[in-house]
Amino acid sequence: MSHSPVEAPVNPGATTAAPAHAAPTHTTPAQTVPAGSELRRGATSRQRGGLPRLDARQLVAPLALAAILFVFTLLSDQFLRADNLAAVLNQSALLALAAVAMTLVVRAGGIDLSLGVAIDLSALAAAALIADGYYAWVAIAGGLVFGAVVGLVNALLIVGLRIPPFLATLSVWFVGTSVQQLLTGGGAPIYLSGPRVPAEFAFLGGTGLVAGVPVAIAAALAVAVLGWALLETTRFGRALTAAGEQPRAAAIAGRRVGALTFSAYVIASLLAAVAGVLLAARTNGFVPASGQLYVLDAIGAVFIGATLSRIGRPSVPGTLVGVLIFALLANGMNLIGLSFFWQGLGRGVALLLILLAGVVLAREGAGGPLRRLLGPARR
Amino acid sequence: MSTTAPERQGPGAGAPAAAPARSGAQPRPIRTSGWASYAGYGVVALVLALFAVLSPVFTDPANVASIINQATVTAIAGMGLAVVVIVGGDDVVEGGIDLSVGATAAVAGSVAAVLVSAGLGPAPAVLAALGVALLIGTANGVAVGLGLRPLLATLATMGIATSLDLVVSQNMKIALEGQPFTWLRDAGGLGVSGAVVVLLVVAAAFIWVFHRTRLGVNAYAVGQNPTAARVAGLNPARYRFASYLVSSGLAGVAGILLASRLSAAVPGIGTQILLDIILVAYMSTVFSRRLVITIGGTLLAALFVTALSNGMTLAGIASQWVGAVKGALILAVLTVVVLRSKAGNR
Amino acid sequence: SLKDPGAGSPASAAPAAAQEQAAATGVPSLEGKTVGIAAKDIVHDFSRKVYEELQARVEELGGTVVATQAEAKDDKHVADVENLIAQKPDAIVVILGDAQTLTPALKKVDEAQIPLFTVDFQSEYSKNNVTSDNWTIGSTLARTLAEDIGGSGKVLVFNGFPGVTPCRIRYNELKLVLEDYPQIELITPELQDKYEGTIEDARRQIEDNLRRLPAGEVDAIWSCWDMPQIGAAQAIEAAGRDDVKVYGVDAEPGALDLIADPDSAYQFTVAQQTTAMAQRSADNVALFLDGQADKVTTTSYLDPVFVTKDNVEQVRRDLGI
Amino acid sequence: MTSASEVPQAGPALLRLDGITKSFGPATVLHAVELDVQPGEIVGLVGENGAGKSTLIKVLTGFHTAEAGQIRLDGHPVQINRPSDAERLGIRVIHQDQHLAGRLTVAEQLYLGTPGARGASRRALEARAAADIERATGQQLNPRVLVEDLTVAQQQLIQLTRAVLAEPRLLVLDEPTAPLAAAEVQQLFTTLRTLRGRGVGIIYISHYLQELEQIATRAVVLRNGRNAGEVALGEHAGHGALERVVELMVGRSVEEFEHRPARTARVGEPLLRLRGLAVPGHLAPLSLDVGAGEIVGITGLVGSGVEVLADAVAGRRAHEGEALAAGRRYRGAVGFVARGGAYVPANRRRDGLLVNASLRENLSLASLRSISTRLGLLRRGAERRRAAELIARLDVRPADAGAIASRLSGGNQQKVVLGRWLAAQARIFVLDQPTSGVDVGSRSQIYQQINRLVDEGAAVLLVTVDLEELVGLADRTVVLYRGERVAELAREDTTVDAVLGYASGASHAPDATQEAA
Ligand SMILES: Nc1ncnc2c1ncn2[C@@H]1O[C@H](COP(=O)(O)OP(=O)(O)OP(=O)(O)O)[C@@H](O)[C@H]1O
Ligand SMILES: Nc1ncnc2c1ncn2[C@@H]1O[C@H](COP(=O)(O)OP(=O)(O)OP(=O)(O)O)[C@@H](O)[C@H]1O
Ligand SMILES: [Mg+2]
Ligand SMILES: [Mg+2]
Repeated sequence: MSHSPVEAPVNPGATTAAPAHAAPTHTTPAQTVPAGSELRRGATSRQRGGLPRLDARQLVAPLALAAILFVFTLLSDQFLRADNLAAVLNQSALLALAAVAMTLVVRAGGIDLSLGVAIDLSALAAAALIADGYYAWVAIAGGLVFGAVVGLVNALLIVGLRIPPFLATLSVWFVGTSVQQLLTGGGAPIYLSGPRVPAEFAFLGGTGLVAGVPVAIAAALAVAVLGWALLETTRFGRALTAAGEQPRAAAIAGRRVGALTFSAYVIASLLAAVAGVLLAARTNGFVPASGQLYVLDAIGAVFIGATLSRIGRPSVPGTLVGVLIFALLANGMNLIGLSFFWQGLGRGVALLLILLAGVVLAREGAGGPLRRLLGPARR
Repeated sequence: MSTTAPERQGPGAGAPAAAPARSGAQPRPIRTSGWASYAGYGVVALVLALFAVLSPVFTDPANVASIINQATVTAIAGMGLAVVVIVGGDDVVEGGIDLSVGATAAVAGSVAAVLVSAGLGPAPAVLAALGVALLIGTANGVAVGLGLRPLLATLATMGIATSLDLVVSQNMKIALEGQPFTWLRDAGGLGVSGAVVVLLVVAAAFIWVFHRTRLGVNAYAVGQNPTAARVAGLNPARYRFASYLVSSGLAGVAGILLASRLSAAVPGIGTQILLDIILVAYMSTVFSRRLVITIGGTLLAALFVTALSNGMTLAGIASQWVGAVKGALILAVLTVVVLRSKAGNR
Repeated sequence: SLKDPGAGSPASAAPAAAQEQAAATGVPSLEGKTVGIAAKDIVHDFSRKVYEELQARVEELGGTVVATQAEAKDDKHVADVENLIAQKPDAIVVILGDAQTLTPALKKVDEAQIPLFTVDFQSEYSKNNVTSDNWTIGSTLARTLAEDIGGSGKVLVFNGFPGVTPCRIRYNELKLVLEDYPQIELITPELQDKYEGTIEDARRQIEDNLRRLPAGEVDAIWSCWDMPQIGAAQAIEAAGRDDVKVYGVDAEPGALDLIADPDSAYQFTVAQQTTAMAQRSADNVALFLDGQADKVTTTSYLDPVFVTKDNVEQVRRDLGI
Repeated sequence: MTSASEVPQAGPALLRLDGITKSFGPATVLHAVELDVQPGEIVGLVGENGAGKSTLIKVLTGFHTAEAGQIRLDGHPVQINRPSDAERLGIRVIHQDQHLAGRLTVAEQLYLGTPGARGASRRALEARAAADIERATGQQLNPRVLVEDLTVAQQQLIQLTRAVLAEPRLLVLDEPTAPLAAAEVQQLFTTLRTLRGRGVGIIYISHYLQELEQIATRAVVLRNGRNAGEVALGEHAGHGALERVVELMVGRSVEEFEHRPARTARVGEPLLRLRGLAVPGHLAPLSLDVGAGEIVGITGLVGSGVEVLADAVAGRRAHEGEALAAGRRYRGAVGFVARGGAYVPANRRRDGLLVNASLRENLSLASLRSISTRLGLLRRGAERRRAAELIARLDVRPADAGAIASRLSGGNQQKVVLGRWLAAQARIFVLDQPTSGVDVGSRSQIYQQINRLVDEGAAVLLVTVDLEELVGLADRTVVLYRGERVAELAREDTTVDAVLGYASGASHAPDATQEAA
């Protein structure tokens, strides 16, 4: 629980880091010259020895991606073809949406196990509204609202009641599953077929192209760009990151930590809701508990992506790399006809190898802080 | 603060006992004071009392026995997970967690069933099953020892173990019958199964170790501040590694109990039981005055969660509501705990 | 109005309008009796319908219902049955289940002297099992498929639930039928259908496999239920293939929609008479508790209804689905 | 004070470190460092932040392995590869960072990892813990309290007791007094003298040179990982010994406080007003005005209420009464900052710095609005320029806005925290222990910045236990004792002795200095 209910030190390594890492680094050797002299200042900026801007660890995920591409290209002549890769993108679009949402939440210092519920409830609302003959835009809006409600509940529990995110969202998962059953009379799928689906909704589901790109991919790209921009180029993103990494410090600096965290959960569930609406459009209906498929993969993608950052900070581009790794792996294993008995093994081993390569390289290359960030069990 | 030589110090310095003015600052002993520290117990008791009122059957010895029976698997696997969290720290993202417990339990059950149906005796089959479980635990321990976040390491091994389960069982249910297994399922007087006996033994042993011995204190210390533990001469890496072995081992035991209970190994059951295991381990905080994960608390939480499902069935609550009520109740309990920790801390 | 006048009418046709009311006559009352119901899952249409109709019928007969469903989890199914035993109801009905894992619990039902009834689930302790004939379903499904593809070709199979009894029977029937069609080959590896996110997951798998298996490499897709096949048919449509046919069981409304669509690859499914089955089971409980055990047979078979592109509209009207 | 000469000087040194060399990656942190300690001797180990003191100790105690060099005990070379080796040899350390497990009780933490406690019942252990703490430190601590509920100073009692109980031959204290108030320091010294009397060798690391003078026989000075020299202290101290130490440390002489006139004449309108501000259980109602261009110091022992005051003023802790910034009431940290408030908290790494973020991010955190467009987009260019300016103004080293904050030395980290508020153009500064653990050079730079701020019209509330700092900086000093204001001293009356007298409860003043509101 990264937000411990008690006001214990929250940030990993902030107060209780290992001795090897805790010592302040002082990279300046030039201490013998009187303070303030021009001479010294010149010397320091030249000699600071520089923190490594890129270390081997940051290359692990991209290299893994390349390796996956390489191996499956060798094994299947279907793999490296434009239509296949386009299909992979299309298949991974929903995971990408969920993973971007998860990135936001992890960046805000939390985790969201109820993303699947948000996806489900928005798909449910959208499908039900279409089935009842509402306009497509009503259905879409309805779906987004339903999804956002999940985020609101999370935010209330986590910010308002200060329940740790893991447990809060786990509980919302339980409740959300039940809500689906209640709303669908015990879990009846909703099927939309041919004539009942407005053209606009079918458009979302795959018939449509935006600038030559299928809607789902376009939506995922748009959300990714927006998510990236939000996190990296806006005041909000900057403050959110601070609030996530060190809530106390951020609060003391005058940031509204509660409001920031709150909005992170709501935005995340909105993004998940987008995925939900697309899911409804794409599968022409709603089947309960479809969203769970995405939660663990999204978490995996976020943390694979975090290895891209020299300080282990999750980011949208990194997350997308993680998503692609998962998607290409699944596609490749299907293409070479690997039995599903072994597919989980393939995925697990690949994930383990990538992450292990990350930590081992971090260990050999640049030292302390990097290793601590990736490292185990220290708070 | 200290330019002055001792002679020049104020009188306070010369008379140490008089100097420290800490009357107002002395914190309270382990947040014991007040009703709040029993709030977790209170909510749980309230809920159980409610069920007892709603359904006279709820307190039937037979029903109580059946609740305990049903709770064994989550309780035992939950205790394993609790050990990992105690030793690894309770930060979900950075601290100790073992997502592979469910899958490990499933593999262990499948291995045992496959071997027994291949004609191996129960003892070697069980040993082999536990061996496979410990192998997964070793993988977890090594990965975490190398510096991987437990959440991710065990996410990966969870996938691997799930896959192994399919491979071993060929995705078929495999019967697990025969003496020790039927004993685990049925025997033992008082309507209590052999599994309950196992549970009692395991729980007693772990509660004793973790809440009554130095080893337990050490384990908590390692989880809360590995550096502090290292300074105190403990070896956190060793504790951490061992915790994953314990977790997998107990998951293996749970898996065998589960397969015995179902008289078959059921492929894919690992993912189904995972959530409940996580839930009971983390919910154990409710029963701790220090607000830490405890072994005893895990046992109580497992019993409570099971009693919840049982009680709702007995009270005739429609099945669609079960998840909602369960989630809401857990939230209620958590809220009380969090409020209490705020009160205790400030 | 927020409603789109262009879109078709609301989905639900009057559900189960054509109930077999006739059966109601002569069935004793369940007044003052409690019936426990334990369903394995209500994830798919068949089990959910039976679950609901059964409750409705018991209540219609004046009985009290205690209903549980196990979310497709074997261990929860066992626990549900145990919890029902604790309540000492007058009868317990188990909808679907696995003989292997459930038998010990059913034995306890028997020991508690609570009469046990089952739906689509054969058990030695059951007073009466209401079921469709899964052997017939399986062989008809297989024969239809084999004949449709002209007696030769390659078939992709979803086989994620070999342990679930109806699926096991249907799959075994497929193998049996194909013994006489040596030209037909099952493609390896077989695919996994999942309980969660079934449609989307199956759709992805089929998308990938269609790329692996170009025209001529796959002619049909088989599954023991409809859910994955809905995703499969979607994937086939998305890939623009017209050489692959899809076969399932359960008559999920989504599958029927697709079968009704002349352009869809979905060819065939099997409807079970869910309402009738549920009613029959409840009626049997009532008869048995009324002391008319002699009128209750060990197994009540209800004929499956085979749905093809030709008769789909007709079947929908007849069965109200 | 026992004279160092009473201790036998003949025979081999208790400890001798020879040519210790240690690198982290490419950076060599220790270059052939030498150090020796006689039995019953207290040796001061000093040096600027990052000089290598802690690293040397970690080599000695087996946390790090040196590439070269030798460790001898009683003249015999020993191998120390892990902490347990050091312990076996009777070497004990009180580390710079508090290494305690938060949710253990005092008793559990005290005996953590010690074999002697095995098998004893909980109650017995608790009784023993209370007695042991009292005996080792002369202070009392409830053994059933959770460690995380203790103050830093109280936590240190556990560390100290642990060390004493181990009956070490060599005790190392790495900046033990940073969190302590004066009387507690004296308590500590009493304990150390007792140990010295038993022939224990002590290495004492501190930035508080005056303390060293009281307790140590010599100061070994490190500079940039090398031995810079050694200065005799205590009885054998030559004239200006401390000045000599400072020179060796920094390679220059440092004038920490400029001589400057009292500013009271120029004090402007009150920017910060406290009206009966109270924290129940900690602080009795306190009224106080801090004017523009004024530094008001607040000090007191642990438990006097100083610990909670800064938090309360900065809106981080619920309180009674009211606080006004620039004439208007504010609520919470957000309100405080919005009214021009700035808070430099005592726990820098948890509450001040974003340790994993770049300096640029740290510097911008409190003033994101001024470097972003109306739509909330960050203006990177403006941010970069401003960061560079601040880094230059504060002389942060390395002068690299992209550097990760956790890698900076404590002093530079503190400059960054201060810089954040300069960027925000704050006018009301609440500084809580602004220089704890900061080396002499950085310290004087921080003081310069504070003085400059005040000259530019800022109001500063300086909460500190460093009386030197108080005397050097504050225009007025309020002393708290058991939650009550016991004295308010004008600049000319503020002396270390006077403050200490009031803070320890030894002196009583009629509350006459109460200022008119
Ligand atoms: N584990 C590590 N990895 C890399 N560099 C390190 C490590 N530990 C210490 N250093 C570097 O070694 C140098 C000496 O650090 P050390 O902690 O010994 O200084 P110090 O004299 O104790 O400083 P302070 O007074 O701030 O405590 C610093 O430049 C520091 O950054
Ligand atoms: N402006 C000033 N006002 C009062 N005293 C001053 C001033 N400038 C210098 N001093 C005194 O000169 C001496 C310089 O030592 P300095 O405080 O730099 O080292 P130190 O005490 O070891 O540092 P630290 O307290 O940070 O460990 C101190 O005794 C300090 O009180
Ligand atoms: Mg140090
Ligand atoms: Mg000083």
